[in-house]
Amino acid sequence: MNQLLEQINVDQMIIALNETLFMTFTSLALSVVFGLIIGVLLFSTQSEGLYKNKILNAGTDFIINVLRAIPFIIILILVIPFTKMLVGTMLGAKAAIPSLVIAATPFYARLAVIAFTEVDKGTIEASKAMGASRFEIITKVLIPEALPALVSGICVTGISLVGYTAMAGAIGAGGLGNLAYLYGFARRDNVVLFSSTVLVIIIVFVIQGIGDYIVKRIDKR
Amino acid sequence: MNQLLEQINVDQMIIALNETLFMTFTSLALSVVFGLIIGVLLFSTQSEGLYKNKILNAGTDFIINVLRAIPFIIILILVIPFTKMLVGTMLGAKAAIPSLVIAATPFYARLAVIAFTEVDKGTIEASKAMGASRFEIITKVLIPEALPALVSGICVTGISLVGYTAMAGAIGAGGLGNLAYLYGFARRDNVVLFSSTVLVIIIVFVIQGIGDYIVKRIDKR
Amino acid sequence: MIQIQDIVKTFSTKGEDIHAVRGANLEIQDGEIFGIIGYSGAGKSTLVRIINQLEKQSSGKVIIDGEEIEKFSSSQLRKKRQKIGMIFQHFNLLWSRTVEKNIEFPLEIAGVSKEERKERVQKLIRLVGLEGRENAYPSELSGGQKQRVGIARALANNPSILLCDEATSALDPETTDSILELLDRINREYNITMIIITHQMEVVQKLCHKVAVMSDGKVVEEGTVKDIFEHPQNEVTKRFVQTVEGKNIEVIKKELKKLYPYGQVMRLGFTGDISNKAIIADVIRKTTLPVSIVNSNITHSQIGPMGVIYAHVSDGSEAEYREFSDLLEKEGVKVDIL
Amino acid sequence: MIQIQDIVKTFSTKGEDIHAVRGANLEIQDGEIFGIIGYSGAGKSTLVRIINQLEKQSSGKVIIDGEEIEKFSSSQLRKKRQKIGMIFQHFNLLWSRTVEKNIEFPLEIAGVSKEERKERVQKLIRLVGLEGRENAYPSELSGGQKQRVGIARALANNPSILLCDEATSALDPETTDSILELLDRINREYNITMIIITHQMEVVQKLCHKVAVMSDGKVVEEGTVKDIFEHPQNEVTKRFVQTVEGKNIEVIKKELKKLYPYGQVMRLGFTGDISNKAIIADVIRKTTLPVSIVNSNITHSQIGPMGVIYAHVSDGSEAEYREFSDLLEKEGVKVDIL
Amino acid sequence: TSKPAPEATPTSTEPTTGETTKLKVSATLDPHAKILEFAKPILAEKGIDLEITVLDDYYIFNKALNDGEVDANYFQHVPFFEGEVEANGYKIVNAAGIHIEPFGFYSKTVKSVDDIKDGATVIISNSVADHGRILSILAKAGVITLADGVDAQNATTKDIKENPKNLVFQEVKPELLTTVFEQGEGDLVAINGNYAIQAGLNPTTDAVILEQADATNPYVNIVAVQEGKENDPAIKTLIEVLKSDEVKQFILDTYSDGSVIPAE
Ligand SMILES: Nc1ncnc2c1ncn2[C@@H]1O[C@H](COP(=O)(O)OP(=O)(O)OP(=O)(O)O)[C@@H](O)[C@H]1O
Ligand SMILES: Nc1ncnc2c1ncn2[C@@H]1O[C@H](COP(=O)(O)OP(=O)(O)OP(=O)(O)O)[C@@H](O)[C@H]1O
Ligand SMILES: [Mg+2]
Ligand SMILES: [Mg+2]
Repeated sequence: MNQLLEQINVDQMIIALNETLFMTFTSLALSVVFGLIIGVLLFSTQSEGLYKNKILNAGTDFIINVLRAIPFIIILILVIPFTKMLVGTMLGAKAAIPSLVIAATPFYARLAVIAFTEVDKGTIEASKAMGASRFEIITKVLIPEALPALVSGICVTGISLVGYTAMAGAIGAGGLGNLAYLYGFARRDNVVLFSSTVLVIIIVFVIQGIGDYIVKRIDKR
Repeated sequence: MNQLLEQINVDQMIIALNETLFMTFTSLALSVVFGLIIGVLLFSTQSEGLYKNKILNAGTDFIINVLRAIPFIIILILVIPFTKMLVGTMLGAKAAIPSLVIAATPFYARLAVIAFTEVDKGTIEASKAMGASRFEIITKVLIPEALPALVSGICVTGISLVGYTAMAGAIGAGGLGNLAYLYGFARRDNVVLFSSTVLVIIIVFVIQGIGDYIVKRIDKR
Repeated sequence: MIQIQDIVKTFSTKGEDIHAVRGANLEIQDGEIFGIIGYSGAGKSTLVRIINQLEKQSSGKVIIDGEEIEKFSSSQLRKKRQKIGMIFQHFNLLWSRTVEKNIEFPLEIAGVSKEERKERVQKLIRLVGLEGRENAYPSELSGGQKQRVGIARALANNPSILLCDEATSALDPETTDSILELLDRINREYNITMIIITHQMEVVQKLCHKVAVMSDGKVVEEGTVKDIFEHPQNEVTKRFVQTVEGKNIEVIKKELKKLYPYGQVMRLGFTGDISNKAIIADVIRKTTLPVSIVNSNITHSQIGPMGVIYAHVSDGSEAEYREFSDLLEKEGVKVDIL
Repeated sequence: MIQIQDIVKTFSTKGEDIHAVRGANLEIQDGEIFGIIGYSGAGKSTLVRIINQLEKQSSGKVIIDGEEIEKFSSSQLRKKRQKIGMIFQHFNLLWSRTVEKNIEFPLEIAGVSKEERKERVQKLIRLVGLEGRENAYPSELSGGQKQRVGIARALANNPSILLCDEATSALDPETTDSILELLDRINREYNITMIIITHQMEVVQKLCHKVAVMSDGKVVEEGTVKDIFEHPQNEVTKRFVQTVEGKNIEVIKKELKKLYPYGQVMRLGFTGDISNKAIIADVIRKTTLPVSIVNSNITHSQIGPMGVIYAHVSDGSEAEYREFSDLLEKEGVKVDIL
Repeated sequence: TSKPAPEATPTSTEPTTGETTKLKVSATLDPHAKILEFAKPILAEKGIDLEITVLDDYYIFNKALNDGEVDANYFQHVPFFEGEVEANGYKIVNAAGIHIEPFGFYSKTVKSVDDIKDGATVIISNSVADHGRILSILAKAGVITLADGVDAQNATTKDIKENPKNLVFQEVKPELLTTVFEQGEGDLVAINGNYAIQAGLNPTTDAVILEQADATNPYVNIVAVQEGKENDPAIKTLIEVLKSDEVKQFILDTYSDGSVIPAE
């Protein structure tokens, strides 16, 4: 074990870890915000919804489906002009963020819709009866009441993003997944493969663990 | 448009479409079955659960997290011995199934747990009071009452799988995603890129559409 | 004033159409406590939910203070709703909020300042007797406690109209009484219009000024509590009024006949104005019949004591029974010889 | 026989411990209809949920037919539970099943054959008056209809014990009566033991053989309905018994004093055995006082007519009042001069 | 699971009568599969039914070949092949070298080696197998020097001894190199020959530094087969066809800019 530790290129690991953490959490934060907004949009424009709007609903649905349909590797390429505009380069961890966000946002939006669907209709009705505005219903009822499922959804999305970051290696974003594959697996460097995979597993555990803990705390049903 | 259609290599498209459909739906079916089982296991072994079992719960949780942590491309390669045992070859669409299932099962398991968590505890209690066995509670209460969220989860998983199949091109599994990337993007054949992407989008729409329809029909809340 | 005009509500289910409300008309004056009674499934909840437009009617109009509510813009509707409190049959509390925060909710919506909210909430918690449970979540409450949170929440924003859908069904009699008194008091003090769906006839008697009886989606009878109790016209109304006497009249008849096969059982009906006199005593003194009270229910209502007495005369002739009954009827008591 | 011994249940919440049940003891004989009454939050639901182990007690024992239920293996417990029907305060229906399928559920669990299930379900649907709504989903039902599905479901598997947590709270009086009759009938026919939590004192009076009064997590009084109504010992019991008279005694006193400032108001308490005699008539004839009945509530209970009459004597001297009262007390009527 | 012809074959001929032998060959899409597609009808005339499996992950190829899933593969150059055999003990051999795809370094800002600025970014394939090759080219061009005793073919960026221009290396997926170049990223982009033409680049004229495609170049792409199969008649026919003038001409015609050069 000690020997193994000695063999690990700590600097390389730390850099990759940082890249993964940076990519995962930045894109997670953005995806959750955008996904929540789009999820609310999707949920509230549906036929029984607060802002019932067939066209907007179908439109949002269409865009989400299209984004989800495009393979991640192609998204990486398609958004290059946009990425360059935004971060100035198409390479590196920063440049991966737009693609990651575009991949994860529609995903989280769907999970958010599932969460919202589970909210007891009676409570939404009660807040309507109190004269709550639609915005208040969304912020004060829909989201708080759906919170456990929304938080669990954040975990699922976060862990999926960890997986996506591995693919972002394609544009030189680095990260642990890329390290594991290119330096560990492809080069048959088992030490790198093993240690970077362990780090990814730890990240996954931390995300899931924090999520489970929060859900347990906030779920007062 | 007509001209575009003429340029499309229809046979190639149909083969790729078949491959994608085969990979997606076979692995979706398997992942849903396994994911549901694991989801039930996770949910019912937790501290307030039907089969409360800390060790089993932690163990399942661990395995799921590990599987979710490993980048898909590495899963593809790691399971080769297993794949060969199972389908006799390590190449092609069939050979992609085990990896796809391994990637999607833990994912669906998590979504299933979210769905189960939303089931009204009162109904589970009522069925306990009636003397239902734990198996009956799971099959007659937990799953039926969570069904809308479970079905929506199937859609999310199915669409994610469509994305994963694109990566399965690495082992010669073909499919539309691979066609779009390798033949379309890498070869700069925009016709292929466009038409295969459109096909993927159609698949995504069909999955989401069917899912939404079913959810609407079965959600009697 | 709330006017309900020709309201029809039909639910389409896959099998068939459910006609929950089939043309209801009502007029509720400002400051009135208006009871709605009727069998389970009669359409009471549906009708009340149409008043604040939680449910859209299939046809008909709801007019509040001269304005047709379905013509309101959504922001007008919101403003209006903030002044319509509602107590739900199934409570509909937010599980994610504590007792305190649930009660505070309508105040947040109405934009009441934080300090005032705190103060009002404290007062309401005391009012419904939930001191000490401020920070409990709904899942940690008993059924009656949940209902009280629902009541406090409906009252929080000093509504000018209060819609109660079985507001006291989960409460013990004493708590029910104190809630009814509370409602009565705020009705007097603030002239709040109240529409009260209830299955508890005591609630109608103790609290309501007027009452409507619904059956099968229609308002089959409507009037002051006195009118309804004195002269029930409709079959359904009669049955409900009889339940004030403890049980369905038919059941009581049958039971009493079984219990007292000998002699004669008479039903003496008293309505508000007259029972204040010593009628019974007078009549008893005028006769020699061995009269005993085997079942009775006389309560003080908004119009004076009223109710019914079942008297058993254990021994006597037909003529004597008739004499007794005639004497009572002369005094305004409605007598039925069973 | 169900024995509840020293049951304690404490819920730990983040703020503090909630002592829902603090040492309850009860013994319920086979075939008995046992009422549990008490204030909202007294611990009634918690106690009943401990009987079928939906909630594990913090300490104490539940013994059913000589066997300690918490020592049952899980399969034994399941078998036992199949024979314990339960009606929930919040119904707890499965939204994914129709009325029919909800009622069928316990039969599926008990492994009843398909045809027999169909037949039984049809019968139960008729029994609770839900014909025509067999294929409705719970979300399409009114509050009372949901409750009736819950009742039918609890009765489906011919339980030998029935636990009812406010089984009729959402029902109109007539439907309530028919459900109570149904319960009474099946109790007689099949000797089912029933534990009935209720806030409706009529339910206790009409249905129960014995009753326990809970307050603050303890059983403060227990006895036959007659005993409890005749000689309430505990303050809480007294208040509950008084509510049978329509209202809290203090409130009635105050109200009557206000309404009848002149003369004298007396409270005449009747218990089962005696009210069958023509006491009042006799006593009235022996005096000349102008006696009128201003409030009364006498019902036929399982032990005969019982209840209370508030009589107003509009004119008379102290001595006359005393004489009147003495005459009544001699006959076994409990008289309070207010 | 075989890939269909991505492009119509130039000379479609009716299948020959008599015995046909099935030959499964895995290849990367470009240029290998393309060349094989061209060879397919020619092979068919010779009684060989060629089945092409396009794969996308370098580490699957040799394992699949070793396990007998395919009869041959055609995607790799010799150093990669040798590394794989050594590391995994595969029982496979090099049957013949077919072509070379000379690597070139392209730039939008730099015209010659001397123009390379201090701290310039060099974008290279993230395929580790290419690193040694790229570094050797740079070393040969005198831009860097590699540490003594390092096998040039297996060198990594860590083996750079002297880096006077302080070049920074950035890795991307090989297919993206041209896109990266087009987007004007980096100062130098090392692009594999077959990708270079897709960006409209002509290796011979546009490359700042071009790999020498002479006989000393070890990066010849080979057909690998299982040990003992190298003398199999079908394999021999395959090699023969791939090395035939017809195929050579096809390569030269298709890749007229020198991005793919037939091996001698
Ligand atoms: N969403 C719905 N879909 C179909 N039918 C419905 C729906 N809501 C109510 N109903 C039906 O409409 C009728 C009236 O229901 P409503 O809830 O108004 O009754 P209610 O008078 O309040 O009864 P209760 O006293 O039992 O609460 C009932 O037969 C009920 O089953
Ligand atoms: N899960 C819980 N966590 C914390 N406190 C609880 C929980 N369940 C019940 N309680 C508390 O325990 C006490 C007894 O509750 P219980 O439901 O038994 O009352 P109850 O007698 O049935 O009242 P009601 O007539 O209002 O239904 C109440 O104060 C309640 O708030
Ligand atoms: Mg209702
Ligand atoms: Mg309770």
